[in-house]
Amino acid sequence: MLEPITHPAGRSLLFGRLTLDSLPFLKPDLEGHIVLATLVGVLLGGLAILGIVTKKRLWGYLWNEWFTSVDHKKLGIMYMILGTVMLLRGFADAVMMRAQQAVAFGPNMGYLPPEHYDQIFTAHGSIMIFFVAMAYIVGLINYVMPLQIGSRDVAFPFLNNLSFWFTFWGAITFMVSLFVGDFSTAGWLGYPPVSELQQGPGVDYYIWGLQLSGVGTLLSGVNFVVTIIKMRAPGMTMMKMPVFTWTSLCTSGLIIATFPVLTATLLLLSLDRYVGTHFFTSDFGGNVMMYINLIWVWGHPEVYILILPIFGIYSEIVPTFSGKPLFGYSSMVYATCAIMILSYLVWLHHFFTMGSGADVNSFFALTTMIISIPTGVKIFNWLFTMYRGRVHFTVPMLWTMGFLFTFTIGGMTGVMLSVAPADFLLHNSLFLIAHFHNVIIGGVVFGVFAGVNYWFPKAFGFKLDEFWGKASFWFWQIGFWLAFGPLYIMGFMGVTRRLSHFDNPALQPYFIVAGIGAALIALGIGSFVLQIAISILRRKQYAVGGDPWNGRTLEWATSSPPPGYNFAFTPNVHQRDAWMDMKKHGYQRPLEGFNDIHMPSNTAAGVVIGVLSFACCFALVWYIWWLAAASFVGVIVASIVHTFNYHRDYYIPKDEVRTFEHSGNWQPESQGANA
Amino acid sequence: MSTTAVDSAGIARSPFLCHEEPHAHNGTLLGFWIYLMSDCFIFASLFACYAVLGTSTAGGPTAAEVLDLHGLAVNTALLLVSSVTFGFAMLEMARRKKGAVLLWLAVSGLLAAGFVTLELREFASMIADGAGPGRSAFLSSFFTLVGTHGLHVSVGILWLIVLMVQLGKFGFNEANIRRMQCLSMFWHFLDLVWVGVFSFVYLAGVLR
Amino acid sequence: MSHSDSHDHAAHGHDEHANHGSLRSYLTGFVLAGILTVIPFWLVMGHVFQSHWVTITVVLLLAIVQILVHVIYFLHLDTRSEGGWNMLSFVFTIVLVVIVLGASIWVMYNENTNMMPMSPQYQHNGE
Amino acid sequence: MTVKRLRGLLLLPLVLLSGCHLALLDPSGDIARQQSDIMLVTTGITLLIVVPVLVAIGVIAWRYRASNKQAHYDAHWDHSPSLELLVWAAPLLIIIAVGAITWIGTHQVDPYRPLSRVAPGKPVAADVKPLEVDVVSLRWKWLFFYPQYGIATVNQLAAPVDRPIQFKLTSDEMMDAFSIPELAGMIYTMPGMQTMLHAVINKPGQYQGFSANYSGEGFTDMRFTFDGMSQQDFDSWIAKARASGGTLDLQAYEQLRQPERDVPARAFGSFEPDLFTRILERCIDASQTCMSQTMSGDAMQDMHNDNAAPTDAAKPDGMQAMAKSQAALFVAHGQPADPRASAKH
Ligand code: HEA
Ligand code: HEA
Ligand code: CUA
Ligand SMILES: [Cu+2]
Repeated sequence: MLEPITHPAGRSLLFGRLTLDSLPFLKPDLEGHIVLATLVGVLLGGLAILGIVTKKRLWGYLWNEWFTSVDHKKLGIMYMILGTVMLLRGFADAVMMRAQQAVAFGPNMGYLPPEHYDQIFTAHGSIMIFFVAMAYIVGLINYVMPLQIGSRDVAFPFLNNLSFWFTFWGAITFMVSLFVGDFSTAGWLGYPPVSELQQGPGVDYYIWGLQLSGVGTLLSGVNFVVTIIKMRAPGMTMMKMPVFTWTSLCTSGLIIATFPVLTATLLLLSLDRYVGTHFFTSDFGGNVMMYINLIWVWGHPEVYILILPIFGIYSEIVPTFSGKPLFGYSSMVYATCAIMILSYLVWLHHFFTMGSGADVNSFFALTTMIISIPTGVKIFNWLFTMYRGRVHFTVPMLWTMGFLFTFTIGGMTGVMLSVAPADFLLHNSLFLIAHFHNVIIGGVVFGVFAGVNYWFPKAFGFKLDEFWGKASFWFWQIGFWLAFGPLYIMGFMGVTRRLSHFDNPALQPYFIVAGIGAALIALGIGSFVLQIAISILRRKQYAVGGDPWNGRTLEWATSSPPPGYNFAFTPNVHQRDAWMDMKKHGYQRPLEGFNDIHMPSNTAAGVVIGVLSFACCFALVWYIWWLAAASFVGVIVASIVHTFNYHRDYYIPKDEVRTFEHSGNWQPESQGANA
Repeated sequence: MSTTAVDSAGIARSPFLCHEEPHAHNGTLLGFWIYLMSDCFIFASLFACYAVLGTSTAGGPTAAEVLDLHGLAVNTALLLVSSVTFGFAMLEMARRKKGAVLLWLAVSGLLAAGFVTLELREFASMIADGAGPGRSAFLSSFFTLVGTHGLHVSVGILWLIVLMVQLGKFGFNEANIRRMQCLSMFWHFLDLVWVGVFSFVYLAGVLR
Repeated sequence: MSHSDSHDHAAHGHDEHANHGSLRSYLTGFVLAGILTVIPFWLVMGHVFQSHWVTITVVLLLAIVQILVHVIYFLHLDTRSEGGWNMLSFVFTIVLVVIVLGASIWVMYNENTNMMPMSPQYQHNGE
Repeated sequence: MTVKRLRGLLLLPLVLLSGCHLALLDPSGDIARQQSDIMLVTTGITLLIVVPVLVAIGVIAWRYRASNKQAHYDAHWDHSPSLELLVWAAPLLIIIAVGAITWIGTHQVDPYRPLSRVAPGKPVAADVKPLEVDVVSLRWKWLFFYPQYGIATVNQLAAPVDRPIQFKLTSDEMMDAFSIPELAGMIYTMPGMQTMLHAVINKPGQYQGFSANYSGEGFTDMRFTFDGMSQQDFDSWIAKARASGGTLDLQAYEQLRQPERDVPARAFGSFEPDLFTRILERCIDASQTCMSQTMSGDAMQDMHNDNAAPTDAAKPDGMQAMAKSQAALFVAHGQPADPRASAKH
């Protein structure tokens, strides 16, 4: 039975339900020691970083140039860094699961008791989706999209900074659960009754972490839509927009239409947990199925939120390296819009087996498979872009090829799952796990790598190392199939997901292969880190100018890295692939005649509101009511104070613009062609 | 075949660049509108919950037993009138009449405050009668939906007060005008949601 | 962002593209909304129709009409404001909200009749 | 038959490799077999387009590599109406085919639908009554009632070969999924709700059953065995269960519902008759009102309101009316059938 958990017994006024027992690293068992070691590591690492920052007097720099920055490029990079740090956490979780499943057979219970295994897959799933994949996507859109439309920044630069801090503190909320209290065991979607019944702070960490980052994501979505609608360079009509910008628009539209549903659903769950309402309880008229319905209204579009901008990345890379315009631009745009609308019509395919009737099931099965039509159109269009082209297999293109191959198979297994009668057999099996890692790794992760390799030179002025890039690709590609191929097979044996122990020893070889696969992926990640490190060391040697790949869209029209104002003169667009058009017509960059440039100023409001919101959420997790109330009031006061600031912009004097335009990293505008 | 021309000052002019900074279009109003659209989805989720759970009374009171249509009529009137008085404030703003704007804003705020007060009294009396949000799924969804709307109205009132101060201090500068336009949208939007609430939750609710 | 130092936006009202309405439009809206509010209250409180379902249907239809009245006369939505994007986003929202509401109700109704103990099917099978 | 050949092709290498049975590709119950057939046929159809795509990826990449100066290079070719028609039409055709099969198949193997056959070409004989099993998922074990035989078992299930089985399922507290891959596709179990599954086992043998939906820390061990047996074996299995004595009454159930992991199989020779209903309606505790009573209580209140508003004719006592008319249907057909299914007959 669900107990009303708001009664104050045994709680202190000052610390709520937070006691010394809540600190797992004080426990004298194995788990305690592991957490303690991690904590010490994190603390030492953190102190080391703080020390270096202090010693090198970087605080002022970090504060002025990064934390309070409203520059979309810096925020984009901060998102990418956040994603990478969280990726390490997510990957650590994945490795622990793989290791457990490789050994836990028969009498060997493995090293993780179920309570811990359950926390780990929950954390892995939610961190990977919210703080790795979403962070990368918002980061890439932030960095690239305003450049592609020839704009100086996004429509609401301050809001952009605030969004980042919400996401950041959401991630911190998840991380804190490692050391203070425990985490949810209810899976990445937090299904009741598990999420209703689990006592302690775990589910509350999950709820409030997601609420924080969800608000951040929603605000980013609004920001991107308005940016794309309002801030395009003159002449860039909708049908002349780069495809990545189109997909960013559609993804943002989906964010606006779905994240509020997530917010509402989690709100209802927290009301059940905090004030004893009966939305999803088993008694008093509550209905679990309603939660599952609502969470998938958000959850399914969410996976297309992830994949759409990635499709955009491939749509930039393929034409660039095939030396041809994108084939079937308008088909591509219509397909993107079709996927956006359709993705809102299919959510029930995640619970075919919950007992709905055959009419409902077959309706949603059909809407689901219809999505493969526009997706297929995209695949074909990329192929026809390469057709009659001159394809250069650079690292970004290599990732793209890996994607085409892997994603097509993952998509096919998705279609298998969408056949409702087949899903009655396959649902919740390892086949499902293999399907979605197949589309997420083969689609989203490969795409992020492709995008990072493609735009890194733009952001930092030097290319990434080819050799280690290729090594990373092959480790990932082979590692992926080793890690998830066996899961497809075990799916056919009827092996279920989320198991921490197996009776049947015949399964062990499969899990060992899967573990080896994960190890290869680890090498892939290692190669990527090495790739970055080596490239930084050789940055002089790898230095490039504004247009290293003979690009087609406007982001390549400016310096690498671009100046804070992006473009000295706003571009005037005549054609699709505007930059290619300019190059063809012998465009010369002007070196005189600059104007003052109007820019938004930095502000600390985002940092302050972010910190206060985090304090509020932490207090809510631990029932520290006074702190929750105080920080909530703080958030409101800070927001109001911020609105009294009417001076949020400044002008970059034309002399400064002139100086940069004469000194920036431009050189190979002409050499770029033979990259 | 360079298309770059050189003008009288000897500066290269390219057809690919805007040598005058193009007119900047402020996106705040559109952005706020889109935010309102996203808010629709929060309400849609809550309406869906009420639609599904509204008859799950678990042996507790039904909508017909606890909902007070007379109070509802008063509440609805308050909100509708405040929508129009806010409109008057907007019209006065177009004529730059600060005093009149502040007066109409105050009237709208008071009407909304009356709405919230009545709603809170209705809630209090329901809870006192044992029909609180924890009694049944129906009541949970009722309180959450109506309460979320009420919370929005309360936020609107707070915003209105802040904006009155800002208008009083800084007058009709560009930012304040825009804020008035946003608040106006917010205000009318809440009225619009209320149409859904009183029709679906109350009027249809007591008949289900 | 006030860049009033460059040119005075307030003076020519930058957002003129948006329709601000007039006294007339507000009053028309008010009267229409009033009427559309009074009718459903009267229908329900005066027990005008025999069948509850007829009443509910009429009430909900009137609500939809009234929402449109608000959108047109109070929110001044038309196809021209913001280059049509307001309208487009509104239509997009309506379509998706209808999907969420409609499909959720359909799905949940279907599942409830299939499995709730009070449903007729259960009454029939479940002893 | 193509399905058979496909299956053979798929199974051969994997079986050699594994020593594990790919239950989903070669199941032992008719329902699972139909589901598996649908899966294989639809997969075959999608492969018609997926394989060419995979081949094309390789061929195009190789042929148009930058170093191949022989290949035709056309830097401006970026659209072609006929090709664009093709790229929309080809997947559409495939989806039409897959969709049609899915639509029909979904209705055919709807778990609520009583069986009309026990194997291909073997319709259910008119005099055969399905075996009724009432299933409850507990933390973390399975409880099975055999109302026709008066016994109950924990974590063991048995059924005679080729006799239709009608499962009614609910859950005590968590949300689980009743799953025997060899027998039929899974179905969720939820507290306060009753789902249904119709299935039949065709081959004798012992199979694995488990929960396929995560329900907390004991979920991993939430397994049971399912035995398909001949009628004689089944009869003696029942007899043995009866003989093992013990009554599953409210007290015993209260004991049983306590969370436990890794629970051994056991049997009860008898059980309190309305226990399943009380579990389903969440009134194990005498202090709780059963859901259908609450509901009829609600209905009473509704009628009361109707008096206040005397104009109503079609008010939800419609619900009771419907129940009544179905009761009539029950009498007429003399067999307990899903009303929707009987409409389909
Ligand atoms: C990026 C993420 C992503 C993407 C893109 C997809 C894409 C698809 N997914 Fe996937 N899915 C997930 C992430 C994703 N999925 C996740 C995370 C889950 C599980 C969540 C959980 O339970 O924890 C899931 C679960 C999931 C289920 C639920 C299964 C279950 O729980 O039982 C289903 C069922 O229909 C499904 C179907 C599909 C389909 C049909 C597509 C389609 O969009 C695929 C379309 C692509 C192609 C088909 C390939 C290319 C096309 C061609 C080459 C053209 C020709 C092909 C044909 C005509 C067939 N997915
Ligand atoms: C984005 C989503 C994502 C990603 C990338 C991964 C990656 C991996 N996952 Fe994933 N996983 C999920 C989402 C994801 N997973 C979800 C939603 C669940 C379900 C949870 C639940 O049941 O509730 C799950 C569950 C899950 C299970 C649980 C199975 C079970 O139910 O028992 C396992 C088991 O081993 C597993 C393994 C792995 C492995 C080995 C990887 C590895 O392949 C690799 C790890 C990947 C990385 C470390 C890198 C990611 C890199 C990038 C995103 C971009 C590149 C970076 C830069 C360019 C800087 N995952
Ligand atoms: Cu500037 Cu209008
Ligand atoms: Cu989905």
